[in-house]
Amino acid sequence: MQHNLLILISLLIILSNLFLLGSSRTRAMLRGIAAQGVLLSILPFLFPMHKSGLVSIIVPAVLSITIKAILIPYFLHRVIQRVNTENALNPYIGYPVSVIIGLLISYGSFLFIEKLPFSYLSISPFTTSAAFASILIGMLIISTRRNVIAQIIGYLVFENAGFILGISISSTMPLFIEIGIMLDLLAGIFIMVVAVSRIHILFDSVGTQKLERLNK
Amino acid sequence: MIKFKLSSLPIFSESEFREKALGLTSSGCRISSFFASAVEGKRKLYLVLSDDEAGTVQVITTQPAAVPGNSGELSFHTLTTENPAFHLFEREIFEQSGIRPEGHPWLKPVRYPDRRPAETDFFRVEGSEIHQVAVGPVHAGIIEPGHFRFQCHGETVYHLETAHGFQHRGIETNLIGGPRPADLCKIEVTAGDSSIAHSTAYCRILEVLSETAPPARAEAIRAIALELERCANHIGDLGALAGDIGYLPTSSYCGRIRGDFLNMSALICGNRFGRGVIQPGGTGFDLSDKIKEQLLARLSAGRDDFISAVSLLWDSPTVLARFESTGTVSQEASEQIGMVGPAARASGCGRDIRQNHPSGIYRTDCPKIAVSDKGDVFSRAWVRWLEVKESIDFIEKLLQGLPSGDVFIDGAQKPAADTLAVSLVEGWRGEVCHTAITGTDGRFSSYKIVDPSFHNWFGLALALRDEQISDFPVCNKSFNLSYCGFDL
Amino acid sequence: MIINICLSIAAALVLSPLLGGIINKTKAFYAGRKGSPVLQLYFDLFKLFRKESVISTSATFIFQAAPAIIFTSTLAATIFVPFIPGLPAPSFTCDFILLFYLLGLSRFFLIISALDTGSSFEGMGASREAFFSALAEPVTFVTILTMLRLGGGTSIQAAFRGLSSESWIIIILTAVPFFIVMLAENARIPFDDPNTHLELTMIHEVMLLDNSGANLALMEWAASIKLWLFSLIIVKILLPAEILTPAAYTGLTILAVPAVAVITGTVESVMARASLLKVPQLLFSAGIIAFLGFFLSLNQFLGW
Amino acid sequence: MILPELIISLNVMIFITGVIIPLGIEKPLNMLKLPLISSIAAMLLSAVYFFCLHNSDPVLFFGGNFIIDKLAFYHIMIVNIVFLAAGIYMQEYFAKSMETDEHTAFHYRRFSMLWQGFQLMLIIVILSNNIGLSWVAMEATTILSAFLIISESDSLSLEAMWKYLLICSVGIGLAFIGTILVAAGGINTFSELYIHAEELNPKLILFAFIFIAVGYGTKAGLSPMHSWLPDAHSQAPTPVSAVFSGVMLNAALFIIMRYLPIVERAGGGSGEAHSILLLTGFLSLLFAAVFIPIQTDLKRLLAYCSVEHVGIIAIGIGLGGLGTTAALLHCLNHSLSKMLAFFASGSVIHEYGTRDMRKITGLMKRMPMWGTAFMVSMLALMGVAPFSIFISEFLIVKTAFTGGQYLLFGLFMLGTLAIFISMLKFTLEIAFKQGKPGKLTGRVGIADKAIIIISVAVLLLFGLWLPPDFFGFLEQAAQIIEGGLI
Repeated sequence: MQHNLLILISLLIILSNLFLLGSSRTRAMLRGIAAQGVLLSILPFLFPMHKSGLVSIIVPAVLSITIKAILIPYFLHRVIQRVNTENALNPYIGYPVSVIIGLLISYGSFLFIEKLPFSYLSISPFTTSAAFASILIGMLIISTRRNVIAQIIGYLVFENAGFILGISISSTMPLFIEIGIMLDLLAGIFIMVVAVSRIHILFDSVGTQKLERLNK
Repeated sequence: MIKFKLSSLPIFSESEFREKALGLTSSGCRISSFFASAVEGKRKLYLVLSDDEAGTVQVITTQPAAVPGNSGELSFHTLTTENPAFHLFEREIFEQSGIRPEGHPWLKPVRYPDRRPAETDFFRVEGSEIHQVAVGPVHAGIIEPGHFRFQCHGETVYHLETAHGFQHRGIETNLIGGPRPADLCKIEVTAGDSSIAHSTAYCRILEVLSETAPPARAEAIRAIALELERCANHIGDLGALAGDIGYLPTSSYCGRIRGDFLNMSALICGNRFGRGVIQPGGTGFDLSDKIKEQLLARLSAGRDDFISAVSLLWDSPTVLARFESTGTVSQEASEQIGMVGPAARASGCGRDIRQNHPSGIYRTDCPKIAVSDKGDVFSRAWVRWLEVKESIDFIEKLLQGLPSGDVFIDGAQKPAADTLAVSLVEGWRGEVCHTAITGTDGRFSSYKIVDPSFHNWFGLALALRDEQISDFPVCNKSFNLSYCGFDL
Repeated sequence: MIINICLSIAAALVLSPLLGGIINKTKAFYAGRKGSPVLQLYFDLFKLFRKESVISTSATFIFQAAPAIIFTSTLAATIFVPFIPGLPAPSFTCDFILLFYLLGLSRFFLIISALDTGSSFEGMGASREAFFSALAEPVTFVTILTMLRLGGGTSIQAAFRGLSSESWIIIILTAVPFFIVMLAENARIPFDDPNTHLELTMIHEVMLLDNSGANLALMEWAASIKLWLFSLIIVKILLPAEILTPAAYTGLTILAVPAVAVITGTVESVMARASLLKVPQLLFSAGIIAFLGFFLSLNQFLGW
Repeated sequence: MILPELIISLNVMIFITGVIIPLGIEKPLNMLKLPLISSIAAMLLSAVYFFCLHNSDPVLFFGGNFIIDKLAFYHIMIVNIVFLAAGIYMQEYFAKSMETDEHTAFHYRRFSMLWQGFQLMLIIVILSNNIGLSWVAMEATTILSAFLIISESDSLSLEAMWKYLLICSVGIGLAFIGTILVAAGGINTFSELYIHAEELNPKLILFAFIFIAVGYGTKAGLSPMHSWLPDAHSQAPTPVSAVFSGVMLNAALFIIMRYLPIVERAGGGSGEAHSILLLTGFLSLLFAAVFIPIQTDLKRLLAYCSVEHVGIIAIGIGLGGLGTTAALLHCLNHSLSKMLAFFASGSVIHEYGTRDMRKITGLMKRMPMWGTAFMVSMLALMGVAPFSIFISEFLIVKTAFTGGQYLLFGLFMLGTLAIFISMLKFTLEIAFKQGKPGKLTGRVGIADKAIIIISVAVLLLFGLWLPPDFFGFLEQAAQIIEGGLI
């Protein structure tokens, strides 16, 4: 049962990644990332063997659902409302192509996960490979999207991957550090959101093409 | 509403008129009406310009010159080539009076294909892969007749031309010689869903010509009726928009809620479309306290229903995806062709007669004007959503602060002689402009109605440019223009 | 085998018009209305069969022959998806190709009969139908391939045999894209709006505009048989046969097919119809899910 | 041993009060005094624990989550020195810009609070023994310092901030994954990990180290993830640029240094981790060598120069042995000279009103004091002989040469030479090219003079004569990185 649940959640995470890659609308992406946050908060309950005591299971779960599924999507929702973001910002790689790339990445991580040195640590290769695919997909979103909000969401995908890995292969972090990690993430996103509103005020756009004056 | 003594209106020479017309339209004035009229046998052109910034209305006139060699025919140099907003007005002038706008690029009849010798074919895009799709005048739904001709390349529309005139009733000619008591009934069915707007415009003409001011209570009731009409139609349209994209919940709920709002009109006057409410000199019905309470209760229930039904639309990503970026009219295009009403406000042109040229109760109080800037189907729906909420609040405010006193004052039936009067009303679809000219006997020698549809049909054509032909129904519904208001 | 074929055909003929009724009832429920009776489509068919057909003067024999061909080829396709497990059913190598090609044949005649009328609306509908079905076809075949990969055979029976509760992950990744294909193939929202009266946006309905009387009845009936067939396949994917006795399984199927209709009705109620430009994207997403299932089936990850 | 806990708690308290107090202050100039005061206090405290602990073994405290050893102490010193100097410089700098800018008290309050939080987090990074805590504090520095960049709020600095935020967050995210993989074995402190290193899975640890090196390397400005650095350093206000270059890069490298002995011990001394550092170090050097000659913006030049020097430090550590000691020495030298260079260029840019090097000419005549500081610091950064950077670079080169790594030696010489030539050209043109006549009114306060004189003196002193005690201290610190003392 627990094994099946892990498979299901990994699968849903992969599908939500593909959804994020394929959706052009930032609001839709927001739903996707909030859904991912909910999925993540189930994970701590499925890896009880890594945890000592109920508190160390419940705290990460509660933190993840409040921060990743509620607070961060709420911040982003507010900023999307404020900046009225344009959806039609052509990404560097088109949506269908990036979904196909995402599919291949996911498949690839299924294939190769056993060859990586940490596969023996995890009881569920499914989860680990979903996490590994998320790392790459998050980076793909960050590097191919021209919309700063989409980039933030890519960063969140990437962070979620860290969370999944953390939950599924290691657990030795003291609780206060896990809380610190979550608060860092929250503060980071908050700062990014503030930056996005400033970008919007200054450039009247949240596209990154206007953020390309500094180079060399 | 404003009136001018005919003798005080200077008659410009054609070149002066041209210069003035182009100068004023390029400096912020909008064409509200442009027509030809024969007073004392002399055919003149009257151009009614409204300045939204200043809130003023100007009328300039000219006497077109005779065509050399043909003593009966008059002509003037077309203004369309300089300002596209004149396009349809000039075609109408030619059709109605025979005064030829020389050099007009597309001098096709507007309503009567056989009245003047003219081009009657549709504009064609050439090319072996271009095909035409003809829709109407008989449609699959229960809607008015009108013909649409698409020039398509595959699914993409390159051009849409609309053809009207399938239900002209000759309202304008019928009104000449008035005012007569029965005329009000004709006015009320000019565009059946805008009875209040048109009858208000008509009554204001009579009132300004006879210098009678309706009592304050009547003005408040008029505004209530006008806003109820706006709510009912906007709600109906939002539902129809949802229906067009197959989103049933909102569609069926809005159908019912529209009925609720129509019934509120019926509560006032016994007629769901508000026939008979507006009378020259006031209103035909008073609001008893009981009716007032009932209206307030129904309004608050109606608002809750409306908000919950339409919120479903904005919460549904598939709906937003369908609405957004579909049928976009840019602000620039909207300004250029002189669009009015919610369609113009959806493109970012914040013009609203209630605010820019207020009359009646709107002079002291006015609902907030809703503006959106994308110009797509979503914006047009969103503007309506905002307007309905504003209107409901406004009606409640009016009901609660209803002035006391009479609702009718006599004496509006005797217009002054030799006068031109203009009245502007913001109907739910946009600016309704009535212009009347009285002769020496104090009877109408000319009466001109411009329904907002007249301004906006070309906007629909622009919205369809480079869009999918399958988007036509939803674009059409987002404008929801009147056929009979156009055909008159 | 004959019994099974007869049963399949009989069930398709008798029960299929029910599905449309259930979908409409569900939609009416979500819209807060009472809705038409569940048996409405039976009444409609009965009424239409008693009416005479009016045939356009510009139409040729193709237009007249098409309804019969469409009806029979759709009906013939149903025999490959037996209604009752356990009984011998027609099955041979690559019969799934025949199944989908029979449906293809009916679609082909639908398209050319629409073109035959010479109406510009029907031409547009035909071109849309051809385009979208071309996009839906690969998705169908990928899902079938996924099932065949597990079943280890090359017939539809083998495909259904391969699915078991062990492979639930594949079942999900097959059923979801197949459901999307079903919506596309049967002209449901978000691909097409079966209730609209707007000729310019229709796909399936617009092709039937010139049909009337018995011809229209045959077309409508064929459409509901197709819906029945797809729903039955979805039920077969979701309910692996090995878990129950044949009798119980048959009973469950009879309950499950209307359930698919209810789900379809729900989807139609909560979604708006997509812009025609977005339809390829939707089918593309279905394809992506189908491919994910296919990849998983390749590597037998289920053993992990 | 209660002492370190007490001192660290005091240190933290100072900054926390420092962060809170600005809320109650109205005058911008007073708000800016606070960072200075807390820096001085931190400096005094670090002096106290230096005297108590400089001869003892590493001290663990707070449940083993913190550690003070020589390596940490050395870096704490650098942090405190640079922050103190920047705190002093800041007073004059903002007093000047206050005359022209329309910044409100809000900006200065925010600046003061973030600045102190930033310093506190850097100290925690260095004192942390827990790999998770290191990560948390490092990420916190990113978040806190992001808004320091846009203190001069214009579109370019906003762009720089966005890049900094996004690229560094991703980098730190990678480091997080590395951290998790290291912690997978169930141990999460540096000291414990080192003790049990031989029981760890070498492949896993190396794999994790790649993530860690790339991740923290991003924050350290190592190629190929350095692209945020030139933007952020050039757009930030000068005191911020100085602490970014002088401290933050070091702190990020410091975490990599902490991991290095663990990875090497787990891998049985295979040297793979060192090779990774060598590779990224040389990449950085190469990037800097390519990009420095085409710069026109003075602060961007300095920023690329930071990429170069971080690369050199990485190379030094990568070479090991004497190279590690030299790299540690280089940390201090680079911090001091880069700090001075930024201070000088900040004043120059303010007086000339431009950052375009082609428009800044005749500096020595027009602003003698800052001109001298600029000349000295630039020469030091180029690695010219009497200054201390020459010594550390020389030691690194020597390590490469004596170790028989001639290819590395050649590459290093080539890279530094290319940078030397182009920087010399820029410096000479700025300093001596005939420009507009007339002195500029650039005031140089007493404090500024003190910074200039002390820094130049230290740079010269360490260049001419390195105190043996100090060198011995460095060697012991290097031993920790080499895997000797823990």
